[in-house]
Amino acid sequence: MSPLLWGGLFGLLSGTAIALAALFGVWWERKVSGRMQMRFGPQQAGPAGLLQTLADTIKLVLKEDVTPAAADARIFRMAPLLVFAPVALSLLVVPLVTGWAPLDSGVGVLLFLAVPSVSVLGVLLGGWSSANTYGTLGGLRGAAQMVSYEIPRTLSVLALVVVAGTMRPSALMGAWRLWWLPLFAVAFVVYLISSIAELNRGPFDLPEADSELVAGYFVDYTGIRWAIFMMAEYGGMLACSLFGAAMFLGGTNGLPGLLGALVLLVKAVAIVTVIIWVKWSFPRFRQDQLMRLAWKVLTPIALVQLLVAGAVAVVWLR
Amino acid sequence: MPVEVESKRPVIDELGREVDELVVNIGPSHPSTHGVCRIIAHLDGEIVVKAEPVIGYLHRGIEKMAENRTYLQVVPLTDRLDYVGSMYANWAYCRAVERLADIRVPERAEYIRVIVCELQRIASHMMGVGASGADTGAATVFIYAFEVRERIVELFEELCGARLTYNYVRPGGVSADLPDGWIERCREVVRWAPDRLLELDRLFFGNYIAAERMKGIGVLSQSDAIAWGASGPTARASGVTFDIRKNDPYSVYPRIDFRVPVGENGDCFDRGRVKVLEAIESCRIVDQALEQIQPGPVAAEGLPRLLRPRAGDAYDHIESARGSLGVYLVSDGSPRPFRMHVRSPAFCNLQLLGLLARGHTVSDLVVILGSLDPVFGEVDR
Amino acid sequence: MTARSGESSLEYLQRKLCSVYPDLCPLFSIEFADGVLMVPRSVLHKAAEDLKEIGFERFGFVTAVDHGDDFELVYRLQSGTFGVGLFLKTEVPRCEAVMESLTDLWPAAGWQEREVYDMFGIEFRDHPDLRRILLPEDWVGYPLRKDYKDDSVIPRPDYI
Amino acid sequence: MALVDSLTSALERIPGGGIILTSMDALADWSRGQSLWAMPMGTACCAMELIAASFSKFDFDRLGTFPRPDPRHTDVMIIAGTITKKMQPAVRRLYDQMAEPKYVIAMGNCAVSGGIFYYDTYSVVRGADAFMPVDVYISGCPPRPEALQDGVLQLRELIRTRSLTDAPTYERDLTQPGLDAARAGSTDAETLIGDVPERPASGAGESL
Repeated sequence: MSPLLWGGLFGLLSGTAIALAALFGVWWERKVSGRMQMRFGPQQAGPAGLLQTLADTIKLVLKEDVTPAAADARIFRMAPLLVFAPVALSLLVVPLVTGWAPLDSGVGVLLFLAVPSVSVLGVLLGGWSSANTYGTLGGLRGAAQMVSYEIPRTLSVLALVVVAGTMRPSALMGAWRLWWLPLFAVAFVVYLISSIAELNRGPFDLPEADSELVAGYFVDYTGIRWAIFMMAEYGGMLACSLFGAAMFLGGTNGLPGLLGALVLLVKAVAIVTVIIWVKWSFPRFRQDQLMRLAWKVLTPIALVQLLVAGAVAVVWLR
Repeated sequence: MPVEVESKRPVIDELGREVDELVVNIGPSHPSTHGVCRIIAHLDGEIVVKAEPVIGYLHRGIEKMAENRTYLQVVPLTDRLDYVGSMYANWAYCRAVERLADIRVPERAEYIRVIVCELQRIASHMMGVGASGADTGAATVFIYAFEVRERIVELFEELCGARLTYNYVRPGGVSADLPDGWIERCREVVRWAPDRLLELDRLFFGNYIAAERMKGIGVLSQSDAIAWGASGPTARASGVTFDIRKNDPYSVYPRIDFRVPVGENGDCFDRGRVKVLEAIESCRIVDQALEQIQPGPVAAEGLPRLLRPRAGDAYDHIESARGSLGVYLVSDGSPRPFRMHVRSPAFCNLQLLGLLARGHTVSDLVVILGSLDPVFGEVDR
Repeated sequence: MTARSGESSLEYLQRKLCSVYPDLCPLFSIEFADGVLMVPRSVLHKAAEDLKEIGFERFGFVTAVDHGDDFELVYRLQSGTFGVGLFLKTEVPRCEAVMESLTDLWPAAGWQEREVYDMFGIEFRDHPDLRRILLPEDWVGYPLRKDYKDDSVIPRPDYI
Repeated sequence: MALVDSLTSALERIPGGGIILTSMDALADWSRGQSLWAMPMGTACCAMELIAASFSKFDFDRLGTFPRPDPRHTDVMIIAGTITKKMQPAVRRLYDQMAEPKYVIAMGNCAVSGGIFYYDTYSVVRGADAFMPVDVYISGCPPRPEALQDGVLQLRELIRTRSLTDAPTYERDLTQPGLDAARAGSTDAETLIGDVPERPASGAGESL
């Protein structure tokens, strides 16, 4: 088959996965946050409100597509895709079954860490092209934040790579041992925090800060375009949870086929739940505190973790 | 939000460089303006160079309307002033009328007024603290705070049938006596509430991020607080020990033992914290008042349907959840007030926004506004 | 000077005021259990300054009452030292509705005077920022004046 | 939504297309009705009940309604409170910023007719329908949160009775039903729906 066909197939697969993730993720978030707030969450659309997100999606697709008169129309329309595409691409390298990932490249880990950075452009351009002060501020905040948190995130995963000695995701997952849990506990926390920040979710949701910037960089997006932003967020959440579960928590634990995939999925949902839990418990950081956390706290911690991992790799494993 | 990028004019910063100032229009309908306030914020990057509040989006002309209503008919209008704490405006207005018409209020009515107003203080502060929580991004805090508020609102509903606009305190007393078993239910709520309030205190003020967000933000010095006419929790957080309940005691407050929490730093953290502590103190007050209340009439006897106070003017103030709320009434001997003026604490406190927000980031701006706890029904009247 | 036993804080205030500022003494009266100091327009600023001096550190509010030919300006000052409030009143003729601003003494007066300007059209001299505050900038007329006419107002039917 | 417009008219013409159209219609109505995101236009007292409606005791989220402060993302504007002459342009502007299809709930007497601020006042707009179309009126001062939720259910009913082909996707004409109609509780439903619904679209306050 031609590479183009493969690409199309993978794109479809990834897009469907993200759509499903968003459908489930939004419902799960509304249910979990509801329970945290002594509420029920969606109840009326479908059993236990399961179809709520479906209704939301259909409605968003059928809504009017507004491009503000002052906006830079072409960039404005392109920005959601620029956020969505990298997320969809990054999902491909996550190993879903023992020994197999849709795109099991030798530099898969690097790809996973590097490709989502392109989203920064989408956030920045989306905010800027709206010709809206809130959007502009949100886009700038988002760019600064996402670039900063790349570093601790990469460093924390790098510690794994040093010990495992491979960058192939499936091999890295296969190399997981139980003693990695205590060894990489700190790295996992750093990974989780910086992933939340990468996703612009609470308590790092400054770019979209509801109470300050109303909706931040997507303040002027309507209907389907806004839905794409949301899907990218939930797709990103799925990607980073799956990846975190696969790399740090043992992934499929070597179980074969679907059973392993199920184990992985349960772990990923657990991480998603933690992310939701964090979002609905904590207040939001301020810009300077956010930067301080990234550069003065997380990065040094991740470096120390890398050092420890290096020492273990050199002293113990050799 | 009506958002527009207004023309940017060149501004010279401290180092002599020419920078662009970004003018951000916040409001009048914005999630954290707590109603309909508009703030024109001039930003240098994220830093607020100048914040100018624009008010009046809820100016309904209540003072003018009062001039064409009888004294009793004004009471429902006062409900709509401070709609987070309607009982206060009711009471302040009634005290002014009582002073003007020389009405003696029975003791039981005074106790009931103290009870409902202290309950109202808890409810109102929960709104204020919860909204501060929502401003910093902690939506769950708001919902936990509202749980306490809902319990109190239920008590009020039992008392006067309304959840928000009570029209309960009337000149000469209150509109109805306490229903059967209300005292027990109320006692149950005020004994349950302190634990919830402490939990809320831990959840929000004990949170590292929240503390970092609020400490040292929007510091109001003690002298500024006095000079700018701040009152209520806003002034007390700056260390001003002024509370009308203590300094100019009214009603049955002298018979009740309570403390007035005072802050030290005058920042957003203290302003929020003082509210929680005050709410806990209010639970104590209600508990004591419920012990002391005796059976008796709840409205002054022999009051005419149509009050015609003698000509003159009177002012009376009470300590509302936002500060000293006063009503100034001028009578010309007719059954309608000649002039009514409301000294609104939220109006005076909001004036501080420009002063406090200068030099902080735009994220802090909404936190500062939230900590001042304005209610625009009262600000704009 | 301290309060004598059996003396109310208002009486103490009167005694103190008379001893420190004898010229203000005859203008002081007690109405509805509140101290009232009725001064001519020209000396109001000075009187306010004096009152601030002897302990009226808080500015309560300022409002006006429309009495036809002239407006009565009512200032409310609050004192922590005496534990009382005090009305400071003056009359301003309608034809020349100008008053000196008290913003130099109390910044708190800023918005309040703007409100009086907005509602009554009384101008405050030396006010740093005298604009309409509650009504839109382009509003015509001063609604709390008794002779204010607005076609959009529906008068309430008289039931009593 | 030019695509939907041309698609639906094309479907109507081909034989059997009506079935597809009807089920599409039902699906669209269902999704719109189930996911009415609210733009909280809380101007005054009613805003408190609007907040209470989405919190734990009443939980608006059960109906799929949750408040989002951004007009671009929302479907129904809930006008909760008095609208003053100074506020009126802002309300209208926010309404204009919302994407079609959009609906308006006038919550509380002030937004219905001016309510307690009908007489004597110089600065209050007597009802939101003076300057924008209103779909559902809820009486009360303030209405209880349950009444607001019932208003959303009434709006669902309104959406259900409207066909996809008839649904205007352009700016609706500004209709002023007049004060008498507003006070009687009727809506400008005739002009909106095309056919009269079985039950009145308003009267949400009746559940009180």
